[in-house]
Amino acid sequence: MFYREAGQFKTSYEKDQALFPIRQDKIGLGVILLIAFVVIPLTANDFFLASIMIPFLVFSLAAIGLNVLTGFCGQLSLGTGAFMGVGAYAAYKLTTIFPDVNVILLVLTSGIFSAIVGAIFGLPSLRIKGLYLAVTTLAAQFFLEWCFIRIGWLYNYNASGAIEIPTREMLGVVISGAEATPLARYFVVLSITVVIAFLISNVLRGRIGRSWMMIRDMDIAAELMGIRPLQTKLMAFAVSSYICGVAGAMMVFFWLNAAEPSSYSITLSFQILFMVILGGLGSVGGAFMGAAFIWILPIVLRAIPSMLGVDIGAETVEHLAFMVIGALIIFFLIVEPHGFARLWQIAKQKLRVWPFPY
Amino acid sequence: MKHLKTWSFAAALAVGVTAVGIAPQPVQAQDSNYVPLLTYRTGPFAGSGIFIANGMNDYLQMLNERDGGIGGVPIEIEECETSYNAQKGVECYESTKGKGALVYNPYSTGITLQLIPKASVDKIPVLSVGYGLSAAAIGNVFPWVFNAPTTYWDGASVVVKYIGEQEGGMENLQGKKIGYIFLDAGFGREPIPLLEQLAETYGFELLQYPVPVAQMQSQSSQWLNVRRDRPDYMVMWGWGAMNPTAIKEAAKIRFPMEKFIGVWWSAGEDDAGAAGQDAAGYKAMNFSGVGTDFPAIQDIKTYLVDTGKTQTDEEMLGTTLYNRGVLNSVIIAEGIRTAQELTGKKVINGEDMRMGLEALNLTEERLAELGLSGFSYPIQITCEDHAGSHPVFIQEWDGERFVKISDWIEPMSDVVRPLLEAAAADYSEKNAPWPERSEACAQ
Amino acid sequence: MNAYVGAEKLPVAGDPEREELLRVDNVSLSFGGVKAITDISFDILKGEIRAIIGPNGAGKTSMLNVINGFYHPQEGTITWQGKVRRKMKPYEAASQGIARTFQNVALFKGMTTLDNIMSGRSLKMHKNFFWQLLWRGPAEREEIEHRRKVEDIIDFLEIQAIRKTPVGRLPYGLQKRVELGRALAMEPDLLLLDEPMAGMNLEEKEDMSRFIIDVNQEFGTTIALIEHDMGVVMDLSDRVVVLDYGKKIADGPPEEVQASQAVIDAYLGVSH
Amino acid sequence: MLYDIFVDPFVQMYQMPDFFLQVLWEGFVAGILYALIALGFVLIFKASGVFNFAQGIMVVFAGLTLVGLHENGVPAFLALILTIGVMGVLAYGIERVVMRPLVNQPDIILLMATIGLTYFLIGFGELIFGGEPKRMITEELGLPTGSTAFEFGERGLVILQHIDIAAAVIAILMVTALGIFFNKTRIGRALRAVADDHQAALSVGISLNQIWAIVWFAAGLVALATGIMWGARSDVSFALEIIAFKALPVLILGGFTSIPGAIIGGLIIGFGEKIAELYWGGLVGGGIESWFAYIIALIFLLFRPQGLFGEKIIERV
Repeated sequence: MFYREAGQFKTSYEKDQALFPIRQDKIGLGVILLIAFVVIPLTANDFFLASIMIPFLVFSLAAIGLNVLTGFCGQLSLGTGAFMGVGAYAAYKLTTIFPDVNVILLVLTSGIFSAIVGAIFGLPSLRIKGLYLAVTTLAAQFFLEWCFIRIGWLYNYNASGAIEIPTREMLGVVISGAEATPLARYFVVLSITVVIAFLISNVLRGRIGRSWMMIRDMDIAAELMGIRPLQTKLMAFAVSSYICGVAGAMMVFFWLNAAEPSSYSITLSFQILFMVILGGLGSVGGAFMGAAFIWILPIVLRAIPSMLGVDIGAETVEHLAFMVIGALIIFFLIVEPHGFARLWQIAKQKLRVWPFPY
Repeated sequence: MKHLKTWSFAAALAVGVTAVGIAPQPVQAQDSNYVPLLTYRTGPFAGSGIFIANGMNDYLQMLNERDGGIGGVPIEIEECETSYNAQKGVECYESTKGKGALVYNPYSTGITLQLIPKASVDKIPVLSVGYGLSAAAIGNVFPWVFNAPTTYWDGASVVVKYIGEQEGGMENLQGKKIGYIFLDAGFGREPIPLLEQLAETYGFELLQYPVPVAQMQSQSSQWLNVRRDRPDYMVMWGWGAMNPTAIKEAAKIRFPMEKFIGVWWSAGEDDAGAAGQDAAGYKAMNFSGVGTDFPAIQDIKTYLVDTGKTQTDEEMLGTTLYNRGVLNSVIIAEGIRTAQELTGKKVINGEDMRMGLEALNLTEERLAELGLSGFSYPIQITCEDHAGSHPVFIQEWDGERFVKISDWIEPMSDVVRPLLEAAAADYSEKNAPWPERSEACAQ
Repeated sequence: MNAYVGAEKLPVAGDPEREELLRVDNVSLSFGGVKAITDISFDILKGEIRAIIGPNGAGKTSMLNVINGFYHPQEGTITWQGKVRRKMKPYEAASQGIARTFQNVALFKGMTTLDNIMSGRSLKMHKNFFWQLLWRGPAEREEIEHRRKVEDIIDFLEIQAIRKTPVGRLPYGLQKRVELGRALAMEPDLLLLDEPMAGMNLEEKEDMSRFIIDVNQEFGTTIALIEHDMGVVMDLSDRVVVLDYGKKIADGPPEEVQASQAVIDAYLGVSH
Repeated sequence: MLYDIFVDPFVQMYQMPDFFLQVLWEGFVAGILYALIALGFVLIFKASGVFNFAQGIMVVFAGLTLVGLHENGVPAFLALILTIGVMGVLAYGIERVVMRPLVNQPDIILLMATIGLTYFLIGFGELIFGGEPKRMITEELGLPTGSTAFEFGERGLVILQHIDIAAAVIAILMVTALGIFFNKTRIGRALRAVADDHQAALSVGISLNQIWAIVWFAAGLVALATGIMWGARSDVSFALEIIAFKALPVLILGGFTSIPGAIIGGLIIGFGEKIAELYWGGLVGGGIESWFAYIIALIFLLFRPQGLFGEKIIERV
């Protein structure tokens, strides 16, 4: 009843091409932003902010980044973790070299380095497709991980081999380092994620986004229509890696506070890939849903036994969580291979025609 | 199918909504002292982690069962599984710190590094018993971090000292080759600066064999290199699945086991046991007692193992790493007791705990009172020295069990201490602005 | 045979006044020893509808692939608007004004009809990445300007109703029509159609024939098409080239070709 | 520098031939084990087009089941038979619950499903048998444990572990058995038919479901053999899973569908990475084994995208 587009007529192409052409969707987005920027900061406790919302947003951004490459341009990558790592190490080096520059600016700049690295490892994509390409991105993953361990310069030759984030302020508020409150870090992460998500949505609906989807759907036809495959794919690699790099830098600067090379391991790559697949390939909104599912579900699963008062060991819970996540992944792939984004659309479709079944 | 889709989406939504609902509220338990234990009983490091987790758990639980806790207040123990994973470790930290956590034992150098800067902000001390950041020994720079009884650098100096003794004097180290095989992570790399320094001082050659975490279980290349380089001694800094593999590989290339010395984290019975008789002669450092001949361990058996209140098997009691976990909990318990004495409070908080740990003095008499006579070298922590650089001993695997073969060996504090201070200064400079110590010294 | 009413042909066949758009000279193509095309030469004049016919496996599609640079012939040259070329990247052909449709519809399945046709405008849109990021302003204006052109094509092809439908869900006939629209959006000088009517029913074929003729006459687009339906070919095309086993066996106006003994033999499968 | 790269390694090889032989042997053994994992991948990919990421975890799961059963008092050989049974049940279950409902989905979805399966098996295996590494029951299974040293010259020494020899022998037997199975048995021929053309196979009355269950079972057996061998070299734990990634470059080299390709690819990677690590790795700080295989695969792909044994692909429109 309340989700009807009847009576909303587009009188110009501008309106028809808006990100959210249906009025209810616009209102919905407004409500979500209101919750994110006002309600959550007012009500949530530190644990919720620091351990649920911040990682969720960081992962959402990374999932958007990978989605650009895999969901929109159709290039399967298993090197996301390493590209995030490049961002993190670059941002860390930048803060060492330019201690006085605003840390947010440095985090945003660090993405450029991972964009360059991403584009270099994207070069084979001209000749290699599908699963084969996935294996070459694994080369990036393992090689870069090795670099993070072996190149002492990257972590300022710390004896520990880890990067530790210094305390930095912006407008008198501490936003990075241990003293930064979860609330301050939350606002930074939220703002960066929302802005990048908005900007990339613009790209995705325009000429460049279309050229990526052309390559994804039918690369030969795209090429015969004047799309330069290498240029287009490399751009997707660069843009995707930029976003992942920023997410990786945020991960260490505003969430973990310190990172070892193993923080950016293949496990992270898989985690992000799951978010993208379960959320829905080729959907920015889906990236958020997938990130929420993959990050929050285990936390919930771990909390369930103690909530129910069942006394089982922490590791048993962990094992059960693994089983349940694995089973749910398979379940959702079977039920809807196009991810939560498609489920969301189906749900909206139902609302639209409600109370009639079709 | 259509219905299934709608339902599953509803389910997913419900999960999301519940997630928001379950965010735990900060609870300050009024009638107990809350000690979260960051453990790992799963993952590649579980082989070592389970022993530690059981040891830590059992001693505290035994105090609850036998004495009703510490100072009449029960200890609330909560395990949080980290799988040795830094992300999960931080999540565990965030989810437990609001409940009035007294102290954290991350059992991972990676997680320790993440908690160090948070400790002073959240006012909860970090206790890394014989691991973590060596430089944290400098109490004036790291008032919230404790790494008693000794640091990796102290340990590395003991190894070199011991090798020197074997060779009949430190001067005989000249021209010798010492191989260092280590887990290529923060943990394994910690001692390198000290080893390099000692190599320069004593004129031996240090050969490094890093083992990446992903390659822990296939070390044949590292050991082939060892075979080629023919070092006179091998020193190992390993953990989890790395240990048994390394010892097996060493046996495979016929490296003389009696010249292979591990850090105290490579001292597990399962580590050496994997190669059985072939590992006879393998040595490891240790600072906690081996065996069950301690009244406190017997109490654990009586109160917990025999009554089935623990996951610990009887065979696990008294093993090196299990006892290490016990020692860890002894330090926690004594820290709580000291804090109670200092503050006069029964239920303490993290700040009190910090004072308690800083004033910790585990004398020989006190150890005897605890039923742990000779279990550990007397441990004393001071405001300046949070590690204490206590001596360690060497134990040898005889094919079936570890046997203590040396006296307590003092580390080369004269070399180590200045390096620790330099490292602490370096840390605070790299992490500027690092807070100045503002906590008063309780002693 | 005579179902195609209204298909009025312009008398262009062999018209010396007409400018030559494309010339293929002695082109040969083989894959690992298997000859697909042997020594073929023909030309396409500006404004005509040129048909390429032949039995299955005659090398027709390979010929189109050679023309738009997807395959590189081992021998021979191609002259495009007076310039000789031998080897080029497929995307260069597009920028020179060659567009095509495919035998098995090669639409972008995940995209809507509108986006598919908009994709044909890719080469004509130039606003860079940073304008795209902002959207408001130049990028949006450019998008709308091209959207207008695309809407004209949508009107022309009478597919307004399926504008926002993902093409994967459309029936085959409509997909072919969208594919034609996509090629038209490129505003090509030469339009290559690979079996535009394969798998269509009579009514759909009539519609498609009408579109092809309209495109040719209204926009003056030169068309080269491959088609199996001889009726369609005879009615639509100005000139026909016939291939068999990779060789050219006839070339000329439909009636002439139809009468050629070689062509009849080829179609009846007389062994050579 | 140039000397270190181009001359010194070869001088070393010449001067210490015993050591070089030892390196080759280690490379050979590692290669055999990579090849075994790759073989499991190939079997499933050939028959169903599924890129089975769970092969690595199946190795661990099989080993864990075997050891876990033995720890609970089951005699070694009975445990072995029971484990084979468990792998059979697992294969049937995977076909029923995972593969059948996902038939005709894109590659990436199937890949993801097998990663989901990986998570499930990790949780399930650890839940039942515990998460700590276990010692492989090598002796109990009657596998050799000692080693033989060949000494020659003054300091010449090559040590061969009996278990490694056994691994090589078992691998060869396994490949031979699979070869016979594929070529001589009815099911094997049906399997090849399926690999060539699903539709055609269906139309001559071959049950795809049955075939899939069989290949998953065969892959499970290969996994069990791999698990025993690798477990005997270090121990049985989920950390082994990471090593399974090494099978991917092997597949790239050998082609996704070629059994001889998997073996040869495995050996190339095994030899290549050991030689590179020991003679060149030191120049960049060591540890290059972790990525060397992937870089070989990547360079190889650039020149021969279809693998060693694949046919050149002609793109069509």
